[in-house]
Amino acid sequence: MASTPRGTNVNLAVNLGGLAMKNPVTVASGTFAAGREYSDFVDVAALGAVTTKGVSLNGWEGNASPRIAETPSGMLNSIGLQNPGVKHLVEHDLAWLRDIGATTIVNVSGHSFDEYVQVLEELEKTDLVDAYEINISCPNVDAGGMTIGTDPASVREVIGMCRKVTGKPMIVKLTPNVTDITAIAEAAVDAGADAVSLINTLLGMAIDAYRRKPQLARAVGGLSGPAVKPVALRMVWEVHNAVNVPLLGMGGISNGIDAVEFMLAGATAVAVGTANFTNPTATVDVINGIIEYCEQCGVRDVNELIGALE
Amino acid sequence: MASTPRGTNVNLAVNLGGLAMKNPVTVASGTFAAGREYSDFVDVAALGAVTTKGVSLNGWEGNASPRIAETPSGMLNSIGLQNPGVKHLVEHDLAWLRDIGATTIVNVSGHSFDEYVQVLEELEKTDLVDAYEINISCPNVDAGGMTIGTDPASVREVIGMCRKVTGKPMIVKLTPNVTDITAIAEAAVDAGADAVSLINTLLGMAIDAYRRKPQLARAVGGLSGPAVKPVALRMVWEVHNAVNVPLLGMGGISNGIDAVEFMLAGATAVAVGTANFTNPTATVDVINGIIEYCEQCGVRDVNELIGALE
Amino acid sequence: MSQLVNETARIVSNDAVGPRLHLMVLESPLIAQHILPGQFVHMRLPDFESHILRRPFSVYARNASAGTLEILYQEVGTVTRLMPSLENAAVEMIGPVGNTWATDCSHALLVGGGVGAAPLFMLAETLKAAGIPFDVVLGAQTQSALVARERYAGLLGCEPCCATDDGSYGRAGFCTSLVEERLAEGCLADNAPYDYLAVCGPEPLMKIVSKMGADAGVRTQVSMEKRMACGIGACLSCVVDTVNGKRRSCVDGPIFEAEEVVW
Amino acid sequence: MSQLVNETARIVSNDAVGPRLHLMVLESPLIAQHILPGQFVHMRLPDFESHILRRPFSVYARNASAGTLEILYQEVGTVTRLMPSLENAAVEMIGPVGNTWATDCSHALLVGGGVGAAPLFMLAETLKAAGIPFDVVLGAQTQSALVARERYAGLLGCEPCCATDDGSYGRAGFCTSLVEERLAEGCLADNAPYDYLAVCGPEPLMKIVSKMGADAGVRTQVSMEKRMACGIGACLSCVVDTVNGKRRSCVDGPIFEAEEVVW
Ligand SMILES: Cc1cc2nc3c(=O)[nH]c(=O)nc-3n(C[C@H](O)[C@H](O)[C@H](O)COP(=O)(O)OP(=O)(O)OC[C@H]3O[C@@H](n4cnc5c(N)ncnc54)[C@H](O)[C@@H]3O)c2cc1C
Ligand SMILES: Cc1cc2nc3c(=O)[nH]c(=O)nc-3n(C[C@H](O)[C@H](O)[C@H](O)COP(=O)(O)OP(=O)(O)OC[C@H]3O[C@@H](n4cnc5c(N)ncnc54)[C@H](O)[C@@H]3O)c2cc1C
Ligand SMILES: Cc1cc2nc3c(=O)[nH]c(=O)nc-3n(C[C@H](O)[C@H](O)[C@H](O)COP(=O)(O)O)c2cc1C
Ligand SMILES: Cc1cc2nc3c(=O)[nH]c(=O)nc-3n(C[C@H](O)[C@H](O)[C@H](O)COP(=O)(O)O)c2cc1C
Ligand code: FES
Ligand code: FES
Repeated sequence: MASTPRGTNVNLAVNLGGLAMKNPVTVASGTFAAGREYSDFVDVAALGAVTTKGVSLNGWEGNASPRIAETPSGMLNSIGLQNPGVKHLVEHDLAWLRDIGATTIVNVSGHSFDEYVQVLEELEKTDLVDAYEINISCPNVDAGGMTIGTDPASVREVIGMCRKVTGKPMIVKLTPNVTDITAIAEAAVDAGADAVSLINTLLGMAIDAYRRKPQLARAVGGLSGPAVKPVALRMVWEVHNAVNVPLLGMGGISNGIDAVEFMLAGATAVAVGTANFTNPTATVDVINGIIEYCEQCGVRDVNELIGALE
Repeated sequence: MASTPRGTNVNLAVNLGGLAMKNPVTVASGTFAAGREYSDFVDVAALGAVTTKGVSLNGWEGNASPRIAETPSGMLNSIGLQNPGVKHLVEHDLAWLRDIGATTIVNVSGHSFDEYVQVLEELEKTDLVDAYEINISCPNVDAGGMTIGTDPASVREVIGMCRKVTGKPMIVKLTPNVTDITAIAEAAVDAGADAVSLINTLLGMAIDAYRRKPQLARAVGGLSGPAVKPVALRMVWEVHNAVNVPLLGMGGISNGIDAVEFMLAGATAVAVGTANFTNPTATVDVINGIIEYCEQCGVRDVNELIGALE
Repeated sequence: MSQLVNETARIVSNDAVGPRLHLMVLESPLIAQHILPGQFVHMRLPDFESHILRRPFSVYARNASAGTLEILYQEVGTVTRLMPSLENAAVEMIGPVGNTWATDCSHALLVGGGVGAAPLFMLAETLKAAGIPFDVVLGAQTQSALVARERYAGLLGCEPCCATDDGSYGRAGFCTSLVEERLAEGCLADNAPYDYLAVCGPEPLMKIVSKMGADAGVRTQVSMEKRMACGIGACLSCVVDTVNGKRRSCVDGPIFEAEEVVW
Repeated sequence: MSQLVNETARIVSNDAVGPRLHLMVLESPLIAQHILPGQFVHMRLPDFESHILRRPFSVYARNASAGTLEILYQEVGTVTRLMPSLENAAVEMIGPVGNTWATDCSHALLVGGGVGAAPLFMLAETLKAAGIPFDVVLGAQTQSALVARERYAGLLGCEPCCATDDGSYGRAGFCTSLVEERLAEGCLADNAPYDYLAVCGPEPLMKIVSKMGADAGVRTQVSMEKRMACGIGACLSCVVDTVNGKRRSCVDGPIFEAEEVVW
């Protein structure tokens, strides 16, 4: 029953900073767990890659409930990076992903610069990871009270530290909640990022007028879904014009045309996030949509699309 | 035929940094011209205030077409502050607004710090303005290539200059495209702002995949409408917790409940923008929706709602 | 857990049955065949484009041979207020999702508050078929909202124990006093003490009844309704605080042992 | 400009009439009564919540006494592709918006490309009623897309001059060659030279025909279709570059003197 991409003569393979992907579609971290839950719906191994939920050293509890709220064409979440820790991920999920033949990107988080390094060290002990996505968009780390991902100096430092412990493709994931996304992207690339992924969620809030309370227990959360697509496309385009590494674009991608738009704006690959919740076969539908677009428009190789905006 | 707010015993009057408003609802600059076009639909004088389209000294041509694109639950615009100049505004529009008995907020723009001052000086010669809204969110001004509204030092400088030429209520309108909105709000208040309005549009982009072109002639534009409401609410709440002046909240407000949410988050008054395009009676519908909410929830004075989030 | 499907289901009927209460019948052969008592479907409604999240609904009843499901739903917010306008439309449903009620009991008491009566009905049918004696307590705001009463009466062969907030039917006030009585008096069939309490309804009700169950030493299960995004265990939107940490209500639940829930 | 209303209009019928072409009839008595040739309505469609902008459509025909309007629309994007599914729904329409075609002429040539045939039909009716001789040139991709042909033929009492890109009806190729011939030969009724050219269709067509009109010294008007937000002159979304600067196509147009447009 699981949906799988249809056959095509179009070349779909792309290379994301050293990571070979059979097609340009992965999932947005945190929206697909490690794939198992979606395997009734889609052939997980057929995706360009599976990006796992953010992982920390010893596991985190995450935030209080309610953790989500729906907003116009979007949603807010404040999951708070709940995860059972890197050892659990390795044993339960990465082994399964290897067994089914999936390409695996592990999304890495930390409360401190050192924790990022420790998580990477733990993962480097295995041969189960194809690439890392370093999530520098999480709050409450030891960078002077500021989210690390908003300060170029912190970005340079933590990514530099990560670079020392791995030779694998390292993607750095940026937060959109900044004045100038290109400055952050440049810092990440300077410090050794092989690729940049964007966008993480926009900070937002929803209120229950009758109960006079925020809809999320933590008041503020991250906005994702179609509503943010214009902001994401703009940032991908800005970063594409600013740095020389490949980009992994995401933010509201729900179908093949959305994905093509991100590629035209400069993304080498794309991630499907919130759309999985609306449509559990969204990932494969996006791949099929890209194929259809290419066939219709006479594109023989998806790589032709990257940054091809006129 | 023009729609007018219904009667109520609820006190709707608010004071926005010295500006007395008969109810907390004005319009978002640029979405309502100076009201005349909407007067077939709504009783313009019954609004808390009319905020006019951004005006500069000698008028601007604005950007090339296409200037708008629809996005999920939102729209992008790159009008580019097309306006016929301050003299034209005074003669054609402000006089009309005075004649119909409207409360008038004039939204002021400039290519340079001096231009803001010159526009204000021109307007100070008349007695047609009830309050100013200084739009420091427009690009291409003389602050080192950066939008003034993203740099606290520039904000302090230009608002300080404006403060010297007027004693009228001065609202400073902030851009959301910054890492820390509270720092910008604080700078504006330090420099003499009587109130702060937010948010202006989020920078975004839309692409036509088949034509491989941006949908806007200028590629990038400003995102508005329901899609941005969560971001706007979050920023109003953050700024409310950071500064002591009243706030004018906007961003996606389409009905009375949306308006109440902004007030609960800390806004003293609200502006209806993009919703006017969907529904030409949106302004009056929002006022009526606030009344209904208050009556239903036993709120006798809308001022009770301001910042009343638990 | 049986395999999940995303089935396109035609709405066969969609009728008002009480104050802000509606019964939707859907043609959904695959899910109808496999659904277990207490499981739910995660619905994507057509036409409501700007609402990107699906909505979870328990299955009230099913007819495996006809391939139909019934959903009893209440208007509470944007989507449920739009749902009554759907006619003859096709919806997408992920299902069957979640775990199922326990049935390894000898005397059961089922407590349903409001639309919480729905997810218990298939459990009642199962108990009946297995010949396990059980009683039913239903609560609602007013008589016209006791929409599941007749169906339970038909199954039981007698009236369920009812309470209405306004006293318009059965006991006046909350249904918790009925639960207290039943726990004290034992099963109506043979006065034997209950060894299983299954509760679904507003959280405050479930919390109170869980306490009663614990005090009486009766195993108690509750069905937790949290806001859900994926509905299949991937996103961690829907967690419930339990003595074993935060657990996903969609797939680790929706049914939890009451003693494990940290209220 | 007459006063604008935002009228709730019921869809009376909504039928496919050609390839991706549909005819919608709406009950809209106020607008039907006041609309002038070339004016348009700004429609808010139900159910398409995430589409927050209205869509402008010219009025193809109206029946003032029955209070109905007709819209001829083409599927080109998200909303127009959803529109054919609307049945019996109510839409909101702002109207009548915009200026009207000139009628102070003695011999007119109307040129409609594709759905551009629609906004010219009420002009044709007006000219006919005023006894002003006029000819009609219509162009489309293929015969089945020439959906306004019969209606024009009925009004004219003879065939309009038609061209199809694929040659399946009338002249093969673009309709510009027909316009050229007509301008050279003069009005079919009396061979008198035209003194008015009214053009609606894709921008490239309007640009070419405007050049022909200018070369022949004939006053030419074009109907400019730009993306619109407010549709009533307030937002400056829809500007057209003219020799007099940027002008709003919604209320300063949609009809412009061709010689004023900066293409
Ligand atoms: C496992 C499960 C089974 C359910 N079974 C039924 C059922 O059989 N019949 C029925 O009428 N309802 C049932 N619900 C509740 C139903 O899902 C919500 O009423 C519905 O999602 C509300 O959507 P809305 O757009 O109308 O409300 P919204 O406008 O989204 O919200 C209105 C209120 O409903 C709450 N809410 C929103 N989403 C959910 C959600 N997913 N779960 C619980 N509360 C929510 C919000 O917190 C808010 O207070 C069930 C929920 C779950 C989790
Ligand atoms: C005054 C006026 C009268 C019109 N009359 C008719 C008519 O009688 N029949 C008819 O079929 N169409 C008419 N149109 C065009 C019609 O408005 C568009 O086809 C429609 O808005 C497209 O909506 P969509 O969601 O399907 O397309 P979208 O998905 O929004 O866009 C698809 C394509 O259509 C273009 N487009 C989008 N909005 C507009 C717009 N407002 N005006 C022009 N192009 C647009 C876009 O640039 C894009 O290339 C008229 C437009 C104007 C301005
Ligand atoms: C429920 C949820 C959980 C998320 N968890 C993570 C996470 O663990 N790590 C991370 O880098 N991003 C996380 N994100 C952000 C997404 O990966 C993605 O950047 C964002 O949602 C934008 O894409 P979308 O609009 O397609 O969802 C999460 C998003 C959602 C909605
Ligand atoms: C078409 C359009 C034109 C605008 N012009 C101006 C302007 O001249 N000056 C200004 O300060 N803001 C301008 N804005 C921003 C709005 O005033 C408002 O801040 C923003 O649209 C968010 O509110 P909304 O979502 O309710 O539209 C404009 C917005 C739109 C959509
Ligand atoms: S709703 Fe996603 S884990 Fe339960
Ligand atoms: S559409 Fe707003 S001015 Fe024309």
